[in-house]
Amino acid sequence: MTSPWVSDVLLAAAGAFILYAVVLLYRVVAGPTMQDRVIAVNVVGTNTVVVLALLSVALEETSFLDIALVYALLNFLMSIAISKFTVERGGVI
Amino acid sequence: MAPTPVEAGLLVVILGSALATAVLRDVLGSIIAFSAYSLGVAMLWVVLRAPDVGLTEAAVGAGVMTILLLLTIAKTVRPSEDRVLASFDPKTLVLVAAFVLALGATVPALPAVGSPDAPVVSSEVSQYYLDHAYKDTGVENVVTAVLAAYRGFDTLGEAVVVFTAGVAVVAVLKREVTA
Amino acid sequence: MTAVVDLLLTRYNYVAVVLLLGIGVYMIGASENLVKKVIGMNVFQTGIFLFFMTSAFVTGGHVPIIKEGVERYVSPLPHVLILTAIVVGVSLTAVALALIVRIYAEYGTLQEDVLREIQTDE
Amino acid sequence: MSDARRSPYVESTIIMTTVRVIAPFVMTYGLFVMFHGAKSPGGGFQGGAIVGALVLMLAFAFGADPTREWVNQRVVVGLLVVGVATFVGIGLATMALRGSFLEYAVIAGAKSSKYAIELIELGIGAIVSGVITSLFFLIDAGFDVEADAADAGGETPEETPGEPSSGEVGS
Repeated sequence: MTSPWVSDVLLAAAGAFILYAVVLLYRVVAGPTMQDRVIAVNVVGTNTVVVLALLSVALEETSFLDIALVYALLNFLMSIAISKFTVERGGVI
Repeated sequence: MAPTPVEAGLLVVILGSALATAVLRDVLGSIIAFSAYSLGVAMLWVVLRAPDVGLTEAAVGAGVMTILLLLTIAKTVRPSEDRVLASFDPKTLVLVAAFVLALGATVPALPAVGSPDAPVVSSEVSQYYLDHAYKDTGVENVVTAVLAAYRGFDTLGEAVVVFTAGVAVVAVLKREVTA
Repeated sequence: MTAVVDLLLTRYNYVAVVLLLGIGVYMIGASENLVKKVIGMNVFQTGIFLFFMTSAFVTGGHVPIIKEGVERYVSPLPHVLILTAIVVGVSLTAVALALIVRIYAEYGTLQEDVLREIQTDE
Repeated sequence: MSDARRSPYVESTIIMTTVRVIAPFVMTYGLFVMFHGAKSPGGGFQGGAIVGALVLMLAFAFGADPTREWVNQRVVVGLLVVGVATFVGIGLATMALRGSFLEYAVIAGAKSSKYAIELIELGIGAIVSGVITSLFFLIDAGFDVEADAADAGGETPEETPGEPSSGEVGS
């Protein structure tokens, strides 16, 4: 059982990470090269895993961890796909 | 009920990345912004207590969708990268503004977010599923129970739709026999 | 003015739905590239998903997995509908992308205006 | 990004090793999600999408063509057939037991409906993963006008997207 105090702190941490994601969106829009954008999105993805884990504890729903696990396993796929595409465009995959 | 900071932040992430998707001129940039959008949406599903939908969005958004889009632009060309942002289309914008205003006019009529008196939440149907699912099917996850048992026939039809999509792609990309 | 603030404070998700639908429509209408139109279609779709999921949400509700000692759950029915809709959406996108690949193979372009010119020439 | 800096792409050892390590876990997790639809979030759609993403991941690391040879087209079509057959089979079986379509309660045995539901979820998982895999391979094979012209008048082409299209990896 998470005490309300701990839960509030965790929610605040989740909020801070989401704020960080908002800041990263600037890099997604501005980012001079595609690589900047890819890395920004990859950071948002890692952020997502953390936020989901924090929410899982704060809201006391262990089932949310399953989703965090999916992102942890699959998130790199997206970034690598786009990175490969920028290395040799058209010739990926 | 005012939005919690987490909800408000997530909505900002989602709307911001959706806007980024729209304004980036390069298709690849648009796809990257779309994957950020998908990440935000998955977090929002979790906040709205829908882990099943979040799981689907996670698997689909992180892997399948981005790669299908990338494959398509790998097969086709991309516009040159002379400008970062897409040109503005004032005519469409006027149309969209009218559309948004028309839809926005309906928003005050909707129930407040999270209100227990909202029609969907307080409806008999929802309550019936929640009360009877475990007794009827022995499955704790009500979403699964509704999906496979109460609305099993719908799900069969839905599987048919997915299958049809596969057939349609075969039909579109098939080499035709012209002889 | 207070009405707008009140709307943002109580129906924030629905406001986001309307904006997302607007962005989706704008992308479908204004983008020159067909792939971007498909992405716009997906944004539009997600807006509708958000509408359904918000309608299912109730403050203090728990995940619809039956547990001892939990009184209030969110409504499971919209979750089911959207779950299937997401998968159907992926299939739909795949068909659209296949059509795009085919169009490119036939006409050599994905720009809407060029395609229109080619079609009037024929 | 400029064309001058483009060099022939070689398979990355890092990606191949990572995928080789991660793939079994993703597969296990996908099956876990499919089997555990009853107690935790999950089910056929989610598990199927994860397994489908696994195939995409493999195609990424090792190139699409080797993966296409490895994941046999017959296996994918077989998955689809097995999935649909499971679903319809259970529905018809309940009808044969004088229930209505998909009325699990008529199946004898404790918790029969739970197991029937999980079996159906597996069927859905097979359909979804099969469709996602085949969509990927089909779009990847693309549509080649020249090859189409060359094939014209030839024998009926096999409906496998097996032909390598231009611009594949390995050049």
